[in-house]
Amino acid sequence: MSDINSIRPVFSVKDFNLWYGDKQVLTDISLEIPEKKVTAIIGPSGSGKSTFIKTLNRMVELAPSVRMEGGIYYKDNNIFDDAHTQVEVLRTEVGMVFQKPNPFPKSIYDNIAYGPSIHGIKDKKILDQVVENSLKGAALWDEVKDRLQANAFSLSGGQQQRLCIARALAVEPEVILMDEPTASLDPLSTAKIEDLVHDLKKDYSIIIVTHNMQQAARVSDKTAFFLNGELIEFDETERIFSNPKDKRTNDYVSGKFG
Amino acid sequence: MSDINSIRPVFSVKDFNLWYGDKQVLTDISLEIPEKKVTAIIGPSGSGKSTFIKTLNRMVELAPSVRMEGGIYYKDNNIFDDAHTQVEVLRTEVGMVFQKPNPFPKSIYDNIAYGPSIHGIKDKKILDQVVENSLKGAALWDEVKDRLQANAFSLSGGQQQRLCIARALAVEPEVILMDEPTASLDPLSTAKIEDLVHDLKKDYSIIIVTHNMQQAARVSDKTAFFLNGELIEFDETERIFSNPKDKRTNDYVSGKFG
Amino acid sequence: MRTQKKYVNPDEKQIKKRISKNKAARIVFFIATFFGLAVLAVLIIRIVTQGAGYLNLDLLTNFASRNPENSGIKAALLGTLWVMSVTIPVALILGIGTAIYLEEYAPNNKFTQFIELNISNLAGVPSIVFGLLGLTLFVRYLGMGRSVLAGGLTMALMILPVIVVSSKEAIRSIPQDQYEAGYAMGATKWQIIRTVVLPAATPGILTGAILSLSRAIGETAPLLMIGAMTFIAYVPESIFSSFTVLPIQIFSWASRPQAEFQAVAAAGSVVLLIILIAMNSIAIGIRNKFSKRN
Amino acid sequence: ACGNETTDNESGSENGDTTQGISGSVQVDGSSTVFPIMEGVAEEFSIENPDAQVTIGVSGTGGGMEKFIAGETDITNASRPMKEEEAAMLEEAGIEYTEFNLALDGLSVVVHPDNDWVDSLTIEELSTIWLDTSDVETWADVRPGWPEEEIELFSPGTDSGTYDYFDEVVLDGEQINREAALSEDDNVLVQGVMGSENAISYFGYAYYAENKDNVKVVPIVNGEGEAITPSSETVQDGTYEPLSRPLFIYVKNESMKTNNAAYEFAKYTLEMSGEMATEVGYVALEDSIYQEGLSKLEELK
Amino acid sequence: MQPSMKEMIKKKKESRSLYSRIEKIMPTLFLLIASLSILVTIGIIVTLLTETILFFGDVSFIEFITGTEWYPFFKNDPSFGIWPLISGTFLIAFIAMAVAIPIGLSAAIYLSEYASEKSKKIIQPILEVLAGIPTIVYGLFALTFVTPLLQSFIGGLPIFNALSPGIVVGIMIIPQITSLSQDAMSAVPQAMRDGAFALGATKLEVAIKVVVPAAFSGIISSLVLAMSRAIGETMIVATAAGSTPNMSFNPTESIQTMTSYIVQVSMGDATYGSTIYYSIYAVGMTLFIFTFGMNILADYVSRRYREVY
Ligand SMILES: Nc1ncnc2c1ncn2[C@@H]1O[C@H](COP(=O)(O)OP(=O)(O)OP(=O)(O)O)[C@@H](O)[C@H]1O
Ligand SMILES: Nc1ncnc2c1ncn2[C@@H]1O[C@H](COP(=O)(O)OP(=O)(O)OP(=O)(O)O)[C@@H](O)[C@H]1O
Ligand SMILES: [Mg+2]
Ligand SMILES: [Mg+2]
Ligand SMILES: O=P([O-])([O-])[O-]
Repeated sequence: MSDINSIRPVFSVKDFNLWYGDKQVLTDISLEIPEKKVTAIIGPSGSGKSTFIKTLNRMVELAPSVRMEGGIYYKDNNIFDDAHTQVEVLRTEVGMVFQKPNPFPKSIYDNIAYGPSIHGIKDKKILDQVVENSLKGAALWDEVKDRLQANAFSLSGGQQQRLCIARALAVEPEVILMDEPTASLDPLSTAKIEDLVHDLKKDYSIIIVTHNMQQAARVSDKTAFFLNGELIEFDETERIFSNPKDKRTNDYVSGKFG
Repeated sequence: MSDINSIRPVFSVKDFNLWYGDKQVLTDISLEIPEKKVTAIIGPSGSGKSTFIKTLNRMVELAPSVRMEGGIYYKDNNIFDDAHTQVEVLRTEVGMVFQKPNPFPKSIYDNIAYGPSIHGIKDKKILDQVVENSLKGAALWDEVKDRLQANAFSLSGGQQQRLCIARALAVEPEVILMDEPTASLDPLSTAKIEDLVHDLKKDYSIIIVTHNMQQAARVSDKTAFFLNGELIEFDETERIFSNPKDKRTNDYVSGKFG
Repeated sequence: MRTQKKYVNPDEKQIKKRISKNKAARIVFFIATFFGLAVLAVLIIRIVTQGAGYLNLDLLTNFASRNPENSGIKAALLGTLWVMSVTIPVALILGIGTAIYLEEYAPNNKFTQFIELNISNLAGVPSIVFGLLGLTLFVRYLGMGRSVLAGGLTMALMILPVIVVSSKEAIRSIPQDQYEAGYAMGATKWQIIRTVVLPAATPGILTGAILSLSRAIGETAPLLMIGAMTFIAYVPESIFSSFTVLPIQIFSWASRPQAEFQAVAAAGSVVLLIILIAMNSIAIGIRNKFSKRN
Repeated sequence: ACGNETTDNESGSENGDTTQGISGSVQVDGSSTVFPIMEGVAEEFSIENPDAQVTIGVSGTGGGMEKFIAGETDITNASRPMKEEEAAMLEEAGIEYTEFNLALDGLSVVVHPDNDWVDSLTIEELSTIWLDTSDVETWADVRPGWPEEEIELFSPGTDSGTYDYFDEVVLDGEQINREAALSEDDNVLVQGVMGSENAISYFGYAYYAENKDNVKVVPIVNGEGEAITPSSETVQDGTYEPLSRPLFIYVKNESMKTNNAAYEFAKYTLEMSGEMATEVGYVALEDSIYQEGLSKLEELK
Repeated sequence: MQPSMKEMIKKKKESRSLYSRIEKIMPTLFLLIASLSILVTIGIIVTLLTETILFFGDVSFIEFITGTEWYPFFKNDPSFGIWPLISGTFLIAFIAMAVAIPIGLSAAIYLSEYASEKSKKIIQPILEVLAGIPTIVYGLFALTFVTPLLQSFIGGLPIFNALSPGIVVGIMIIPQITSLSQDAMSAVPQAMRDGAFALGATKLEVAIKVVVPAAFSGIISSLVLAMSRAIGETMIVATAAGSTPNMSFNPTESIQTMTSYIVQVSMGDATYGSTIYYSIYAVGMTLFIFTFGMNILADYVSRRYREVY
């Protein structure tokens, strides 16, 4: 695991534990997420993948009765230390894309402009530019440029998901968290998103949760395997899929369970 | 495909088409489902797997504006011919287990006794016997025998699913349809259900829909691959996974999409 | 792409402003929420202090009297019970039956939709209009006079739409998978209704029914319309007896010139409120108990 | 039945160890002016006869007559004599009835207690205040020197006997001022006057008697030119005129024959009303009138 | 081993004709019950309509719907112009809405977006009690508490005025606005909020810019329904607003609403068959049309603009 540290980590997680009420959902997680790479998180249902990535932008706190222990550092700042990191700022720098596309019931344009505008950018020219750039970044521009005022719900599922990616890009984050972004999509849309992830890693650090092992193998540089709230193994993706150290990892990636 | 006919079919489906409103969801399906075997149905989301098996016990008719064409024969009786097959009788003989465990909000005992009692069997002694047999059949007896009066919702997800299987067994069906019965379960519960399916095929014909290709490979004798409402391929399970005839089948089972 | 300059560059000041805006809004919203609670408190404190002198057992066991000290709500309380004994069965049977028909049996066509729309709109028709209906239909055309029967039926009609709507809602909220479970066992439609729908919908139906009954108990206008504003010093003996009910009795006391009767009216209001709050609590209790599960 | 105070043995009679009492039901409706008397009578009657069911509605004299004509009531209360039309309709309906005098009322004109200018009013002044056709708008229009504030009028509703009586004596059948607030609920009138320094209203003496602290009664100039304040004495000796008026009940003859409870109640009413009238603030008639009434009633049985 | 379940079921099937009969009877039975309910709904309209038609035998329809003077008790030339009653009704409704909209919506936002589950569980039922308080109790509250309170601020406020009952009606409908709007807001999927939070939005920004727009139709229909309730409210107005049918929009004056007119007449038990007696049906019909119209509007709004999440 020596090479993990050779790349500058964007997130360092140290002995992190999380409970929902009395139920421990994450146990002693420690890992470092490299910059400008794609990190995949795999594991069976309920193993805590979503909880983990929602912790990285503190979205997990929206659930009631969450309790946490341990440290998470975003570029060396403790994300839970409100003196140094305001949660609104953290979330601006760490964008997120969800399993089910969740555009706002507004026009395509307004969806993208939402982020910049809450941050006080009202200048129509700048917004136009941001919308165009973001949609281009999410490989959606060509498909929607003629109907930016159409309601976002008129898009197909795959388009909506790219819209959500574009929306995340609009505030120019450093990191993008993706929680099973293709789970509800058809094969074609899935392929498009996978291509997009590949392109995006030039500029962004990406963390992607997926159920689909082939997808993890195809898109990621590193893969973390979660099981029952524990991080079983974290290594180069190739290694995880070809020659994992842990038997459980091997069982999982070869489809013995999950 | 010669050996398909060598085993007596429990269901024969002939040129079956189904529409929801104007949307065709099943197109020209023809296949024969063998008796006392496990038949797996695989395919990406939305390909019509659930619709297909819900047709076999005519549950599909509960959805509004369904239109069907073609024939489905259960032991040589046209299931749509009300003169010969009453739908209630068909459903008694063709049990069903759903993706999400759906016990009634009643006691464990009453859940199992439900089927017999709606068919007029009220004798407490017989019911006691049925409850015990069915729970044993679903490999749940030992875990719940001391709390038969507890509410079914107090069981874990996996236990609830076995309870639903036990409930289906209570009326001694011929066929059991299972629609992704392990989709919402943890690995351990999944393994238990898979073992159970294996045991049940001694007495029942089983049709199981699954997303998990490894599961299909593990439990089934035959596998049908659906795509966009069409039956692409139907063959021995081994064949489907090792050497499918159709390229799309190959792409799907090797994880290229879905 | 990232070669361009950064547009979004959240600076400390702007973030601070947004956060304090949020904090201020939270306080404003809270005060608004609190306002309702405060008014409720004022109202309750007021009628309790006003009626305090008359809040004793005699209030419950005495009939109305020209003498405030001797005044009680016996006739009104029992009158309310009598009226409800007509209202409850009529409203429940008609209401739940209609809801079952509409949800389970009615064909999904324009006519059914029209009926449903009509019923849900009737739920919003003012109670006094139902009073007019009761006056015309029961008191005059059917010659029931100002009897318990006429009053009870008027109230039943008034809450009928509400019961239909809430029962429909309760039935509709039963997860599809419960129906599927039943049908997959070979149950018939009526069996599904009996064994799946009714047990599962009962808490919801009950909640709606209790809430609308408590509305009926507190209503004045419709019964005023059918002429229930009377002095009565006996307990109704049958559904054909004359009657008075709590809110009417309160209203009639409140229209007395003597200040003491205002206090008696307040004491009566306290009793009425206790009944209504008790009914609401039961309804909420049922709702909470059953909404926990799934 | 006798007219003794029986409040104390209420529980005794409920337990049934005194005489059985009368059972049956009696429907009474009508005047809100008479209501306080009837309420007292009914209360005492019910205590003595716990099995009797007496219902007393408050529909106003006109409303009560309406029900009486429809045959819905056994007895109707009135704060004015029956009108000819009403008598005709009763005849048409085949209902025979008998009129009994109950008490006297001094129709009281009241103003706000802080109103320190009105010391008396004449009938003419009253009618200029209340008539729609007159151009009196402010107190100053009534008498020079009074404040130039618009007068607020609160009147009993047109179904009430009180209104009818006022209409006859003061308005002389002319239209009442359209700005007047009409209410069948006498307490609304009291509240209205209490709420405004410039208000004026009128209602039965009993309601004034209950609200002596809240409103101020206005002496009315009588035919002799004296300003008279309504009181038991002035009403009874006839000096408070023309706003003194008799109160009545009308009983349905047939009910007296066939409904023992109704008969007994009517009898009890005549026996008790003098006492009750005084208790609630009206003026009792001379005893001989009640005796006359009782024997008239006896004949109906 | 006993006979198999399968056989038992078969046997039972044959001997169970009663059951299949029940199965056949049930739909008819329920249809009958439903028809009865439906008859009621038709009954209301028929009743109102027939008596209203009789009213228009005495009074010209045109006068009724265009007249601005409502003096039904005049002996010589009574006038039956409905507008004073309509204006009184709407004056009350507008005052009520002015009180209830800001408070009700703020409370809805607070409960749906800010409050913890626990405090929601406490506050909500208490708020619902507000909606359950008998209107007669509210009426007395308006007359004997709110009005004197207002009089200490507003000199010369008469005891009967539109303001006080208007405010109290507003208080009464707060819970309706709050709970229906809150339902609409709670129905906005968490995913949509998450989308905004993930962009760094504050709670306020999520509430105002995402949740409220997404729940807009539900909110509007809750407002329309509340308005309809305010229009139909009777006892509060009858007790505290007075009974002077004025074409006035001055909230400090006494007015009369459609409902309180009906109460006024029915308390006096107008002579059956008189014009005044029929007039309550004409007024009732007008009231019915207004509230029914508002309810249909609410229904239309919530259907037409129902969000597809
Ligand atoms: N808000 C919550 N309150 C309580 N428990 C929760 C909550 N959210 C998740 N959990 C529990 O935490 C555990 C981990 O959930 P999580 O959603 O992180 O799993 P996951 O690996 O993302 O699963 P999936 O693949 O199904 O999305 C599960 O047992 C889940 O039931
Ligand atoms: N009641 C319905 N009305 C209209 N369309 C429906 C209905 N149920 C399913 N469909 C559509 O029919 C198609 C097939 O659905 P079906 O549920 O059979 O797919 P599936 O293969 O079971 O998918 P999954 O793996 O997601 O369960 C889908 O496009 C679905 O949207
Ligand atoms: Mg997840
Ligand atoms: Mg499916
Ligand atoms: O109620 P009245 O006495 O005025 O008819």
